[in-house]
Amino acid sequence: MSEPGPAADAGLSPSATTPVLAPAHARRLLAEMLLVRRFEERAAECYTEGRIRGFLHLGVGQEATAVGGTAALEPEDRLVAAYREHAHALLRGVPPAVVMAEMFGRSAGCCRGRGGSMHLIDAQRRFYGGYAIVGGGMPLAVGLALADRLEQRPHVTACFFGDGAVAEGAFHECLNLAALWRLPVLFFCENNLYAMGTALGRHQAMPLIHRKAAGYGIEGMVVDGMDVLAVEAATRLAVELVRGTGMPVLIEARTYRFRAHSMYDPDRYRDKDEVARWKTRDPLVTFPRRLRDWGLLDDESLRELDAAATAAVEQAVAEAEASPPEPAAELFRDLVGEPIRQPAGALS
Amino acid sequence: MSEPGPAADAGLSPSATTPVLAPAHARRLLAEMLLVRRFEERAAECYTEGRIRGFLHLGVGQEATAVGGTAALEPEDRLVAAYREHAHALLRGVPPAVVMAEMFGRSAGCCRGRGGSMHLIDAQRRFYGGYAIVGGGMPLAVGLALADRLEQRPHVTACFFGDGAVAEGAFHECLNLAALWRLPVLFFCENNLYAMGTALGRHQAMPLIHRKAAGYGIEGMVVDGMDVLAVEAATRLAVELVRGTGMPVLIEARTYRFRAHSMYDPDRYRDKDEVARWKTRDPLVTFPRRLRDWGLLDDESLRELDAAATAAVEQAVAEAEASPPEPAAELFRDLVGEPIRQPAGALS
Amino acid sequence: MTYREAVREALREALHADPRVVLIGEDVGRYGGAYACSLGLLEEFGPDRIRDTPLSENAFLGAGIGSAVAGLRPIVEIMTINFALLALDQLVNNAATLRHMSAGQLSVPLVVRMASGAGRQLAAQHSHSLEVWFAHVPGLKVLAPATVSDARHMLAAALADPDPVIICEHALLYATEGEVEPAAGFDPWRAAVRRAGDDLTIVTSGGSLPKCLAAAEQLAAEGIAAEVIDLRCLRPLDLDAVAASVATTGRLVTVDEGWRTCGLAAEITAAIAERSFGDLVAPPARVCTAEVPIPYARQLEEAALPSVAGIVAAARRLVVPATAEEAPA
Amino acid sequence: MTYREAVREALREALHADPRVVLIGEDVGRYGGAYACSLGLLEEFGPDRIRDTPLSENAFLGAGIGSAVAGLRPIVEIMTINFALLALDQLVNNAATLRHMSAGQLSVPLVVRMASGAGRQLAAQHSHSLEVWFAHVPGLKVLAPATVSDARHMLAAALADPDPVIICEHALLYATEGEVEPAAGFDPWRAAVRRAGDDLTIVTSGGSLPKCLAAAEQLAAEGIAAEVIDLRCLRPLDLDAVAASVATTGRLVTVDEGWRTCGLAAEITAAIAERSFGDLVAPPARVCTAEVPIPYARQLEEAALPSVAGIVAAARRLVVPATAEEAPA
Ligand SMILES: Cc1ncc(C[n+]2csc(CCOP(=O)(O)OP(=O)(O)O)c2C)c(N)n1
Ligand SMILES: Cc1ncc(C[n+]2csc(CCOP(=O)(O)OP(=O)(O)O)c2C)c(N)n1
Ligand SMILES: [Mg+2]
Ligand SMILES: [Mg+2]
Repeated sequence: MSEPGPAADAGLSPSATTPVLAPAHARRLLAEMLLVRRFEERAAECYTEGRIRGFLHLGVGQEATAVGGTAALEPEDRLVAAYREHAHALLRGVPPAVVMAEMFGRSAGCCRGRGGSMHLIDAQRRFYGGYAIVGGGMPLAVGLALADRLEQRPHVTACFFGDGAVAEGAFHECLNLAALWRLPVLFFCENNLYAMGTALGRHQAMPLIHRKAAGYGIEGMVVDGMDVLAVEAATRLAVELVRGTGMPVLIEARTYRFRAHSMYDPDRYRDKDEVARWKTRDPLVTFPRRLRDWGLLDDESLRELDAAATAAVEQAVAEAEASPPEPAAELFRDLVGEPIRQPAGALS
Repeated sequence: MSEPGPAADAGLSPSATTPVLAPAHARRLLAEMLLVRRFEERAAECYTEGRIRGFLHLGVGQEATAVGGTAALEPEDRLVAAYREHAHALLRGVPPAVVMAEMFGRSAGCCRGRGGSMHLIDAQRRFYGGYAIVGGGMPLAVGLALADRLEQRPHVTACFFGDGAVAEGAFHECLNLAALWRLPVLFFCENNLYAMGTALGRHQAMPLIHRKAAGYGIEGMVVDGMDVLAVEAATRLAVELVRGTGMPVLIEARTYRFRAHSMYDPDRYRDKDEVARWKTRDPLVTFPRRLRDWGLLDDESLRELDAAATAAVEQAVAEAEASPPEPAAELFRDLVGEPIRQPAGALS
Repeated sequence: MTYREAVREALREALHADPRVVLIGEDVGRYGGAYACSLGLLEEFGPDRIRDTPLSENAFLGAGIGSAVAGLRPIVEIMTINFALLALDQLVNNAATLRHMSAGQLSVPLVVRMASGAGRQLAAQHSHSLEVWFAHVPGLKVLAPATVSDARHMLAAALADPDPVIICEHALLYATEGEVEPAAGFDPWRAAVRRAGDDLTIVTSGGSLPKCLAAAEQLAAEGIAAEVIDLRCLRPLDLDAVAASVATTGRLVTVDEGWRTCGLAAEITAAIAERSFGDLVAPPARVCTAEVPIPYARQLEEAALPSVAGIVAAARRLVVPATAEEAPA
Repeated sequence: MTYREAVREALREALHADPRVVLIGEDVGRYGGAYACSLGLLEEFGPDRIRDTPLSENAFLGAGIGSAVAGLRPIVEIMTINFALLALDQLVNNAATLRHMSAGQLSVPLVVRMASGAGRQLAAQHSHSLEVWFAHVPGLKVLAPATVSDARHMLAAALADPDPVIICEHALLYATEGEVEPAAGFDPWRAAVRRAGDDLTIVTSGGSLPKCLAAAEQLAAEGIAAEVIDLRCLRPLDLDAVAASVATTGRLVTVDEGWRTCGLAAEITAAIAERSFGDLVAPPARVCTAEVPIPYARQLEEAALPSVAGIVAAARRLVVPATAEEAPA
């Protein structure tokens, strides 16, 4: 795969292109990618130190996909992700300290330490999690969109999942259901070419995931997931389509994770060369390079942006560390809700 | 849909066409359709009389699909069906009396009365059932084919299912798995345009089922399921393809059931006109008509064939009736098998 | 009215009472429901609210969860409990966990209805009584209406609950007739004494209630007064009611159409053995379905399922030798 | 050797012993198994026999069933019990029914392995102990190797069985070290007394065994002699072994990592209450996981799971007041 130059942007619709090229917007995208990267690198350290436990799945290398894939969403749009979702949480505005506190098992965590890395949830920011059963979030996304459609709200529900999830029955059932019911779901496949240790070609008989959209009568798109501008532009088109037609769209972003599947994974199944080749396409390298080429960034501002990201992450760690562990005595909190109204029968 | 004339057969490959046009073969197909029809009509009577209980799903109207779809199979090929499978059982050679006895709950039934109409199984005839969970037989078919592939046996496993099953996750997972593993499965969709009361267009966002094959990189075919010759020819091609390439094929036969979904179904969801229109395409009417046009059948031999079918069914009912009910004392029979060998560890 | 009509009336009432209520499931609309529980509702409430689904149990149950999270009050009908096996991931991993796991941010006010049970010669794949599996899972509530009146009122109570509630309707009950009691004071979360008696306690639920009442009638003729308790709610269990009865009778028979081993009756038996240990004067007993896949043939199916005769025999065994040998404490 | 190595050796032995044995599952090949149980097997036996699958639990478990029916001896690995929820239909409706429903025509000599349990801070969706669900289903057998030696030998016994056998390996055990006993006379279908004692009986299985042994050690220091029984096989249950112990001790504590209500411990408690009623001198007790979705944070997870202290406390409660008040029968 050769890196697309600026010419690749020519294919974008004007509405999609214009914001992409605005200097402030470009810097925002870069800042977001930096924040996600620095956050995850720091989380890995915390894991090694034993401050984070359980499973920790990092998206290092996939930042362009996450940043581009969320940049086109409105604040009121909804997002459902899988377990590799630190980026999505941060990008929807969940404060880094809140995410970190969650992974530290603290009361200040978005789920008060009940969920950890795989189950970040922030309802206020319309970030619905964080699902650890592969494909398990997809039906939920369909349901969120159903509610919006029936209540005539204009929101889009973005549903992020990996290539591995495509093999699950849930993928098929959900695409059919969303298409049949004309629900505003953006199905976003972060195709990092591996489901754990299983390469795409060894889990998909027909590995062009975007083409599977045809089986459900909906639009499918594919985009270079290492190019944040391309991802944003494609997603913007897709979101416009979803919002405009009310129909779901399937978008596939081809990307790559630089690190192992999780902190447990010895990563024996990938060729070192393959990883190295993909690292040459690191969006944290290629995007700043392009911005420099286009005169939108100099070394100084890159350093500043990076320092800001690092500082934000340090601040998050410090805040998380300062917050108290969720007390064991709170184990039974939020197990059942308060009755929300009298039974209709009892009222009559 | 207009009825295809003899010209429609021109598309067949010679190997497929030749046997189809042989008078004896044509008569066999007709005899089989008659047997299935008369058997099911009689079963319906027995149900009304209370001799058959539980669910009884009739395929009346779909005989051309079942007969054509099984005519191309070798005796050693395997077959997995759903719960509307009297036809498939009979066509694989399960004696009518054995099927009837099963539905009467008698010891002479193929499953000694444990399965009933939905679970006809005859391992010796490589008829593996009879599955009542929609889509539930499909993984099993994949497994049968896996065993054949690994043991280098040349058999094809034919897996019959309805249009409703296409929406289930199992369909998707199984097509991908069979294609990925290059397994000799013929996925045969008997598309009768309804899943219980839900019309195809109200359960499939993209209702051209054969096209879904593309999502798995395999061949998909569609055929007029009311035309037994067309179904046989298409299936013969498909089976040749499966056997030759080792790859699965998806075939969709468009057909229609003339009766309700089951004996419980008041059939409120279909237009009487629609049913009437499809009845004009009754294969038990159109096929004899064609054979007469082609000089392969006269009224006398049709009467004879029909009488033979009716007699065979009467004989089956009598034999079934004469066989003893499976004793309640046998409830725990065949619950566990005999150990098939010593634990490897214990031997060493 | 019939149980089926009671369910239908309850659905209609709920749909009228709250525009956010939607009914989602296979054949709930055009067909009118596999058990005709929703007949006429499509015409009355339209296809947006009475939603026929493809055969995709996992997806549409999960969609019910998502729509509940986003403010609807969905009633998902899984045609029968047998097909719920395909949707357990959504039920257990999403519906049951989201409130707790999100620390109260999300709630899943979802009602799932399904027909359950055997007795209609539908064979092994269509005769399950897996209520016990749901009853095992924290975060779920499980109701089992055994009477027409309960069928009429439980739906509203389930909809009033902010958390997922599963309602298992035994398929053999749909055709039964019964009175509907007034809704005032209705509380489905408490067990009901369906017949009073002080010789032994028969605990049951759902489709087994009629068998237990028939058995109690027979036992009465023999001079044995059985108290019949209908659990009504299978999670959380109203063990106080059972313990109170056992405090009087000292004897417990639990009747459940599920398989015996690790079934619902095991929990009742265990809980009473623990908390009413001193009250029991005879070993508790269970009458359950034989440990086989339920067969089609009538004589085999009957042999497999709990029967009135089996309940009577179990009760008699407890009472007769025990009264001969020792008196209640 | 470690438990993990024991599983691997057992797999290797089985693959050598019978060419019809195949290993099917997510990441069993290239990755070497999520828990490294099959590391090196792909290289040794090739991709036809060590089959990586897509994420399609329902399909590949069902394919295992079909391949068993057609003569293979498949070992299907479901990476963890949590994902088995997606495959329950195949397990319950096909694997468990086919022999009986076909009147013995078909058999399903299938082994399904899976990691189970909590304790690694994996939160609610990745911490299930649902063995009890399998143990409920006629037609299935369920093994739970709690020791390295059992992990080494149970697979062969499962493969020797003509019917579906599920092996649940508690994920926390993989790293444990232990001796492998000789295979001769190995019988996984019987419970094992892991520690003798006559004051009370502690019944447990799988990942809870180490906790129970630690508790027994503590209790011994207090002068309470606990007998620790490892069930090993969760279906069929070896209740004879439990009853025999209770006949001596008169006291029963069941420890299980599943949730309490309708869990495995309920069955043990109920069965012993029924058959050993006269032997019990104190109410039976259960130590199980708290009735919540298991949380991520260490302090919360620890509070939810059975603990050594909790087992000791339960045992002490049974022994101390009981011995004060009444003597064993
Ligand atoms: C249903 C299910 N099966 C298996 C797993 C174990 N597992 C966790 S992540 C994963 C791979 C998923 O790959 P993909 O969907 O491509 O996402 P990625 O990890 O690449 O982001 C597997 C097999 C799981 N969590 N859920
Ligand atoms: C998993 C599952 N869901 C629902 C049902 C109830 N049901 C039985 S048949 C049927 C319709 C199936 O339609 P199709 O696959 O087209 O087969 P057909 O009946 O038309 O032959 C339904 C919904 C079932 N048996 N299994
Ligand atoms: Mg991936
Ligand atoms: Mg159909």
